[in-house]
Amino acid sequence: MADSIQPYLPEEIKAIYEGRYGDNVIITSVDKILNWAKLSSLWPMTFGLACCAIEMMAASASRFDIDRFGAGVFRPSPRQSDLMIVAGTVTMKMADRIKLLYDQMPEPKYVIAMGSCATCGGPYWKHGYHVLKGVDQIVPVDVYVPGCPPRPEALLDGLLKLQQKIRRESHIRRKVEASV
Amino acid sequence: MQALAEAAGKFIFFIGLIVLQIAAVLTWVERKQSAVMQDRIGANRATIFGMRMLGMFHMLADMLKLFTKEFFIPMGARKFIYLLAPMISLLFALVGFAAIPFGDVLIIGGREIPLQIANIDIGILYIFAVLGMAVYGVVLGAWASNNNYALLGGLRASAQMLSYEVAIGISLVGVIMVYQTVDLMEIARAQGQLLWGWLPQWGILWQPLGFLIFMAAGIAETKRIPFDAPEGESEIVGYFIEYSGMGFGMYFLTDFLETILIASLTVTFFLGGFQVPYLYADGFHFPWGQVVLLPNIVVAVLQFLSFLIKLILLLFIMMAIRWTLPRFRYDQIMHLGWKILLPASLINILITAVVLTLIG
Amino acid sequence: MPTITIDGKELTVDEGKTVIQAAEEAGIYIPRYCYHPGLRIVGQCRICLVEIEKMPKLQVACYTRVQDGMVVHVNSEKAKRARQQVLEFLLVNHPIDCPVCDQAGECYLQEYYMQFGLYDPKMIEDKNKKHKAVPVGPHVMLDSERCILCTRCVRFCDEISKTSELGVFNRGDRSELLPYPGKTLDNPYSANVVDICPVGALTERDFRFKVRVWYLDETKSVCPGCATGCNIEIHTSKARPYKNEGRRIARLKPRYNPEVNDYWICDYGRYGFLFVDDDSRIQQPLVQKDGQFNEVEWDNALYMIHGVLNQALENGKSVRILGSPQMSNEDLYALKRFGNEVLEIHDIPVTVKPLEKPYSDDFLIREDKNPNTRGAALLGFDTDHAATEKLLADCRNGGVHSLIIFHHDLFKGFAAEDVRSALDKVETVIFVGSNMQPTAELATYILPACTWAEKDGTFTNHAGRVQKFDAAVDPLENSLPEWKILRRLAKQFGHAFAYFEAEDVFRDMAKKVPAFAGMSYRALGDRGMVINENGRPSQQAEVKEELTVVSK
Amino acid sequence: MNVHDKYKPLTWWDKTYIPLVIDGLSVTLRHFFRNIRLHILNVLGIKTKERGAVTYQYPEEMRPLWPRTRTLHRLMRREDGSPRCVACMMCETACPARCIYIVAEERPDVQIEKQPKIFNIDLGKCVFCGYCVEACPEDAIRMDTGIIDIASYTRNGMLLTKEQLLNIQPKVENYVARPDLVEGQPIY
Repeated sequence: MADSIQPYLPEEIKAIYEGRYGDNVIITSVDKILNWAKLSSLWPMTFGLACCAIEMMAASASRFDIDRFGAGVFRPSPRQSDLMIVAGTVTMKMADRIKLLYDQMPEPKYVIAMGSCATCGGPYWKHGYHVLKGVDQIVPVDVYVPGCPPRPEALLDGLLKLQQKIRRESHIRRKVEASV
Repeated sequence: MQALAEAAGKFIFFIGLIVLQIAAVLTWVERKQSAVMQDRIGANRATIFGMRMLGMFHMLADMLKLFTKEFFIPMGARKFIYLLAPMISLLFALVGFAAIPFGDVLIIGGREIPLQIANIDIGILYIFAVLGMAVYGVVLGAWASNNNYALLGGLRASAQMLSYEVAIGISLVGVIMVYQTVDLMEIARAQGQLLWGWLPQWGILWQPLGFLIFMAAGIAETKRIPFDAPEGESEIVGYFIEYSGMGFGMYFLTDFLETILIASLTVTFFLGGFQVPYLYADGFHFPWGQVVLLPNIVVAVLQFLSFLIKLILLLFIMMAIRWTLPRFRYDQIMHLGWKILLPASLINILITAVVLTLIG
Repeated sequence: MPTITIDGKELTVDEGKTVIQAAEEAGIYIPRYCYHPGLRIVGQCRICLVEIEKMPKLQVACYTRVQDGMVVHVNSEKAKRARQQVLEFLLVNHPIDCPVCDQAGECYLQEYYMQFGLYDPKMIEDKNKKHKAVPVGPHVMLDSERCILCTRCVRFCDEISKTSELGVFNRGDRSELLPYPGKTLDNPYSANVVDICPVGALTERDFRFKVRVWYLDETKSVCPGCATGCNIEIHTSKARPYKNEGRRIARLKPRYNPEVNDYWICDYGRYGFLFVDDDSRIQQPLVQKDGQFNEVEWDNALYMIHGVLNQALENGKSVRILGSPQMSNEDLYALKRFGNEVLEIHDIPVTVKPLEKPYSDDFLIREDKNPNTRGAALLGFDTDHAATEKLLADCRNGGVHSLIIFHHDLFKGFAAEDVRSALDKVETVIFVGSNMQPTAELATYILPACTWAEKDGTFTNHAGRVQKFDAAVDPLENSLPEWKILRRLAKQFGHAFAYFEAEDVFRDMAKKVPAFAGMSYRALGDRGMVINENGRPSQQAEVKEELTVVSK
Repeated sequence: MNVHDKYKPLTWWDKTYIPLVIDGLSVTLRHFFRNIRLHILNVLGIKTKERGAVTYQYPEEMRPLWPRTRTLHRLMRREDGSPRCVACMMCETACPARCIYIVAEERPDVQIEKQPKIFNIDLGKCVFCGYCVEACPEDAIRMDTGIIDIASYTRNGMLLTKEQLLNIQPKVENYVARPDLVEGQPIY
């Protein structure tokens, strides 16, 4: 958050950034446990768009085994998944479906943009009239995994980075943020 | 009063300590067993104080996460029924265990305590009733979600479960004919008798066909692969697709509980229940004349362990089947249910009748 | 009229032509380095060797005159092999530093190697080291190592610019192109040597390392630098805008037009495009208030201007216009209509004579630095400097309420106190132009106009040749072509000019103005048409396509 | 031959699905018991050559890369530490995703003349086709760093500048001549 807009924020957000929810023993330990649970049980959505999805499947297969991180329970329904791996080219036609699916996911939810197409349009960023120039234009992306398609290790690295991010975040802060 | 305390004690022991724990561990087993079958490692990263415990903690993390996850009620859903449905499911999966005998009798202070939560002398009918009610949770949940695909899944579930209940019922008629009783305890006890002085008369001996039919129909009853058309994960036509958080968690748990229920029923009907070969109330009487006398408490423990081992073995096989077979097409499910299992179970009755008549 | 056969094609050519010219007529391309149609023939590079029957040796096609009954084989095995070996010799001392060479992409060595070369190199000697990156003049950078000594540039300096700055020094494989001692290549046509250099020996210092040539888009245009109206190509880099420090126009190149400029262009014209992407460009309509310029939207600006002008007209006060010969025929015609129909002004001066006499010569550079003075005269504007003087005098007398100035910087044509005293008396000064300049700063309203590179249009050069130029880049920010500004302003007054494209204006003009009768954008073509004083246009110049390297 | 001839219609016995289920179970259970035996033996330290799983446990151990694998880009340096790149823009031209941004400048050394002022690679756009490496006449850009963990939290994190590209430390150990002969390490 830029310092320049700090004075214009509503009270609740200010409280968040002033750390009023941060330095409490109970809150931090609850956060710690809940974050541990969240990051150990990131169930991805069964959701692939293009060639990156093949690599996502490879990541969940025996050689790389995404299940080791507890992220192997691919749920078909957005209601039961925590993580959306946008794997592949996001066409304009697919974009509002992705938005819908993201909106259908219950909190807390995370997005990994996998592959060049999902991160910023990839080879289509200049002349692809049909491709969304990055899925972050419709849903908030937590981790970008560049590559075309990324190797399964790169996806696992993205997952680990996401776990790091979850480890840092505050459940209660997120709740307040969502309510504001 | 004493009877109530007895029942409560058995309930806490069997359902609280055994069944629910097995169900929880089963979520871990499912992941780990599939991993080993597929040359993978499986979940192993969740640590508590640096311990990994073969990924056992992922189970805990899943549970915590499901509890804290947003519980979502879709627009237009029947809120009350929507909330109620997973509980119905869970409830009827749990009450089924009341009729399962997990041991013969335990004598404490001169009081004979049958190791069965409820001594129902029409146990089989009770089981049928409970299994029949299980479909309610599914259909209500599907209908209350206000979602076309959930409703489709519910329809599939009801069709499938009704079809297979017929086969289950008729396959058990053979068992009733053989043991001449509908009391589960009596059936389990009857399986302790020996044929020709050395062969335990387990149900599978008299009813091999019935065993197969019951297993197949039972797996179908649990709605697990290869009969998971109601959940339909690949095409998102499932009765619980709108459920998130703990609602989904309950359905998830129900799945495993039903698996355990079917497995324990199979054990009771066909694998001798709690029977250990040659073990009688006072100890082992081997066919070659040797006698090992044992106190009642040891006998009860042995019987319970026997039940547990058989149960776990059967669960293992059911898990293996779940991770081996692909899903049946919907028409194949119906074909199998109505055209193969039902006639086969009828033939089973016929054969049983003929054999029983011949033997006398 | 000798009849010859080239590669089985029989044709009759003019007496005195050489084989290479005859082959070109037959549509057969013979490679060349030293041969340039605009220069004297020397037969130096030997790449154009062809086989001629009944001649013992291979002959250079550029120097051999055609004779009746000649049978020429351009693509016989012998000729091909000879060309291959000549190319190998030419490349013996070439550094082959194509990655850093600006010529890469339009280099004849590269193209001929791919088409005629493809040999296995047999040379094992070290290459000769020569001078690299020598700035030989204000515009030209010399790299002697890359030179293949075709002497095109030497001949250019001898024959075209007649200044003789360059020469070949030393002998054998130490021969080197250099300027004569004490001389720099600073004649007004110096950058043409870059165009004619077939390799990367001579490169432009302004263009150096900015953009690779294959990123460039080409647009046919006409130089706005003086009344000659040299034909040019505008090279723009649109695909990779981060190049070239954000400059959209990378360079200008002359375009062949035998009627106007042949192959050449002066340096003033070549580097006269820099104002297009200059920082001084006006990007948004501006309104002056207390010495500050505030940006406003087009509609608001035009609404305000309409209010001012309308009030002046209703109160019977005088509104005057100063047009500009920098404007295209279309703009001037729209201005004429705007003046006549909307403001009812019939005397619009256009010319401001600069205080110092600008440089001119008898080749391409003319004294009149405006591209369209002739067109303005044809459209009925007053092209006399005295008319402008009179306008300023009127202003000084307080007889002018509002003055619309197009493009002109009056400080260049009049003494500063004259201009100030005149414009101070005018209540509202409206300036329409592309760049900020001293006159514009005195204005109340400033409207941004496009430069010539951003719009379609035509210029009429000093000889009455109407030539078309195309838009090379999009208008900068909110600038508009003048005819569009006038159309929108006229609409405020309730007059509808039914123009949607510059072509519509031209079509209307061709109908109404006799000098342009019968012309259209299509008929103008690449080389333009000459207006006829009787009102009838001359025939369209014969369009002869230049032969380019035939790609495989 | 008709494709359908290869498939025998199911017999009555097959239609009960019992032989098929047994078939399938025998495969999966064979794997299960073999793997579980190897896992136990590995834990006990008796048999460590054979593994119970083919998994490479990524963060701790990397799957070895084939020598041809294209990974993160890097810019090479000359002996004196200056970039080897001469800003010829071949890579920029060859790049099908247009993820390379080069602006050239003059170099004091007249023998080389040119060097990049800006050399950015936007990994988000890059499709890792390796054309830039193929096109480079100076061997200035390579994709042999062995670095795969390039995930980022922001878009800007994926934009590599000239300085970053020049200072990348390649992980050569990730490359192995014959990765198919290398086995994973068990971690329980």
